[in-house]
Amino acid sequence: MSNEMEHSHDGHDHGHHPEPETYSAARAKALESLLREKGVIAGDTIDKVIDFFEHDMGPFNGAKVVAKAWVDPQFKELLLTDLPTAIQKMGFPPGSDGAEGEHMKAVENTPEVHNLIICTLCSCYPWPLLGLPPYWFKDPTFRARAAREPRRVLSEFGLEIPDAVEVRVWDSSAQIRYFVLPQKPEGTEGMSEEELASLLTPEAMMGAASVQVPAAA
Amino acid sequence: MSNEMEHSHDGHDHGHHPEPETYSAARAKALESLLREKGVIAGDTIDKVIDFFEHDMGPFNGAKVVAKAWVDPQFKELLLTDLPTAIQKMGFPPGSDGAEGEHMKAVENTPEVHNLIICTLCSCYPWPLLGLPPYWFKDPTFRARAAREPRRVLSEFGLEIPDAVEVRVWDSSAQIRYFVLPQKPEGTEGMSEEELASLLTPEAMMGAASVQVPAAA
Amino acid sequence: MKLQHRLGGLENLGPVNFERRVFVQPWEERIFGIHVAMMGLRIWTWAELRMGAEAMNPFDYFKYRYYEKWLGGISGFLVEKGYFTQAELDERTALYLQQSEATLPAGGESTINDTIIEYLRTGDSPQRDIVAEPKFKAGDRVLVKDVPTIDHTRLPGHLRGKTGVVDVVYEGAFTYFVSTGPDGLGAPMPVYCVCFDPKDIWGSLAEDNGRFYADIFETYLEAAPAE
Amino acid sequence: MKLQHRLGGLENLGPVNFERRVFVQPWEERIFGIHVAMMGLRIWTWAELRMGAEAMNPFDYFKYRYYEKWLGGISGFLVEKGYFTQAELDERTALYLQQSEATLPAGGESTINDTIIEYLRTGDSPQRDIVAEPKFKAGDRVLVKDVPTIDHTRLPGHLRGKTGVVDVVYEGAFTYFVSTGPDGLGAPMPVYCVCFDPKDIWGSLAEDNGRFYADIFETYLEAAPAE
Repeated sequence: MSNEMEHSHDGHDHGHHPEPETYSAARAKALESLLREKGVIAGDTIDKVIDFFEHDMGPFNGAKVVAKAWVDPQFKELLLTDLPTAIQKMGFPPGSDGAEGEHMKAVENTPEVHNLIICTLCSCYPWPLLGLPPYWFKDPTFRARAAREPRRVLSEFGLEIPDAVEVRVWDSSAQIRYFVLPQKPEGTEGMSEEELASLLTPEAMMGAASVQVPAAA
Repeated sequence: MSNEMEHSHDGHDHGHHPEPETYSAARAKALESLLREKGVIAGDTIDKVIDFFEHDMGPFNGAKVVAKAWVDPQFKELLLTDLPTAIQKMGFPPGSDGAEGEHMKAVENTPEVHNLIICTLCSCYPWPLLGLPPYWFKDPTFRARAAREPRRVLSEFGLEIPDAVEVRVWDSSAQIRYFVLPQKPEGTEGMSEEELASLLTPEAMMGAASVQVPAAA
Repeated sequence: MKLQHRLGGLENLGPVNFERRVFVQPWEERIFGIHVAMMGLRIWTWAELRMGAEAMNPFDYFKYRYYEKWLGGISGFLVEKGYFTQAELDERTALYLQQSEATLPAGGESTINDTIIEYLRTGDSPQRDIVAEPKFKAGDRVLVKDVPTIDHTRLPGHLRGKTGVVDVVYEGAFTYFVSTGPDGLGAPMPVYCVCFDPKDIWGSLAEDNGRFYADIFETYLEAAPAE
Repeated sequence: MKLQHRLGGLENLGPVNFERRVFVQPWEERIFGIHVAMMGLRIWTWAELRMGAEAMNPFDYFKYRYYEKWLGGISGFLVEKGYFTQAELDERTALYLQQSEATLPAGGESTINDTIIEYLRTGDSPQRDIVAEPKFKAGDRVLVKDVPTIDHTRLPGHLRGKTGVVDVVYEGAFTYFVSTGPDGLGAPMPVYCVCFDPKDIWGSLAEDNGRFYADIFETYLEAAPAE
């Protein structure tokens, strides 16, 4: 396999196709085309998959979970101690414990502890609640550096963690897919769950950013 | 220092000087120029150093040592057991135990054992006998690969080591500077030490090539 | 060693590209969709994708973008497994290079989609219903072995030879997609969350006031010698 | 970890460039000459040159040619130590870029050369005349420690945690140019030639019928546990 891989990479190294993205786009289309032609996939399979990640699995789910945990202490306790039961209560479409979410775990940010999720070996990510990982999370440089110098990397991302706050790094190397329950920011008193959910980004739910509250209108 | 180094590298990365060799040549000349201007070195210092490696320290010394060991069993025994005394007998100009040759050691190729010298950490090399290392020896890829797969690397170099021959790799990580005493090839019976010495290459004295005998005229 | 197996802590790297997008080119979303289809149809698993990336030249691994690596890995795998030939793939690629708007073939039965969506909804848990008898309990000090990894591993290299404390013993036993040979994965076994002091991993190069947690298969652990 | 400290055995690399020349550009011989002059004048040692190369981004380390790294390292060092300023160096470089045949200044006293040639002839042995009391003897099984290296080390990374057998106990005690801090070098200490079975280093990835020898400072070794 590695030889084929190199061969394929060679294909756009050696300048037959001057623009790599154009080449890659044609290659991806050729793969889909051949898989359709051979009857391996249907004509709309890839569209259906993309659609699933737009509507069923995505950070919009994680945002709702976090928002509920912020306003409902019992739910929060359940989320941290028995995540499957907590998620069941959310009424999500089927799949909230599906692919890459069979074993999820929430870790809580507090005034004393900041959590950062990484995957040094690849790009493990809790699909049902957060969707697909952003590019920074998959970057080998992030994976290498965040393991040893999380504070410095977070600082470069614009997030300063005070020295007194313990930084916990979680390396997703087996079955667990982690996500972060961020601290509820100040200035959100009285917000509805829906309003709170709209504040959440994938970065905040991986420990790479704080939750920002827009200035009052 | 690393920042300065990166700065310097940045200098020829960012395209101010489209031809890197032209830039490097000017940079090297600027260094010499400033060191001369500041009186740190003399006008002919660099020439003197280069001259020293053309006449005093170089593979021509190692070749003479190996040729003598091939024709004089007592000398060979001395070379392998008490190298400093053996080298003293060569009548070389002062410096044969000088820089990078303070602690040298010869390892002998036999029908049962083939030796290969490497330096995985940098480029340690026995200057007085072999001069300066060739590029392949300094290549990080050689250093990384030769440690674990010496037979494969040597095969790529054109030297096949039979399975029954033990391959010994010597990693020059402290004070010892190793070199290889190659096997005297067939077809060299009756050759003078001078003729024998002319057959030797730096590669043969590092275990990266066999000794070639030109077809009889 | 494969550098890809021990990225954690690698020094002297440059800044991280804090790119928040999931896909930066439209074709990336298509290749992701193909990957999910292959997973759902049991054509391949994460193991094959990961092994392909780990078999790359380490410098290419850093050079190529995430989905460029997927594109190369998936292309090579499907050719190797005989779904189509390299020539077919190259010809078809050339076609779309010349005619980017050329239409695609109709494709197989739409029931195929059901299998794939079912996979997404159900997942593929590695947990197995066997009675696990964990060797360690929470609070135990464990030493991470330096196992003889070949093509693939789930043991982060920076933990090899390091000592940590078991934080959680996960309930049940967990298999892996493939056997990793002498590396040790495959049969169902307990998995632990192990907590390390970063100073024990990286000495003075570690940051202060931190904890490093990793999930580690039992085969990678042994009891730490008494202090 | 610094990749430069553990190159040995790195997998998936491409072919070696079997370039037999020592210098491939005329300027390389000049920068080598400058390096020797700096060594002879005790301006710097191998330690500073090596540390500079080890402080590079590992991908740049593979990318740049040997003497390109020296050029960068020497330039940075001389500026840092105040022999001249970065501005002077850049201006002078620009001068020679514009006028490649411009003559060079006369230089210092020619007695400077005597010091440098004397260094080449005498060398700079790290051996120290102190009574060494080696902890190990030939035939002893030793375990290589995983010391907390920071900027610099002389312990090849692929040997860390591995067990070998002492082949030679070198006579005397050996210092190093600089202290490597918690890594352990600096004070005079015994050095051993240690023989390893490549299978003990790389398992099944090692070739058959081989031996791997390395010279290892005593601070990097401890007695191997009984088998």
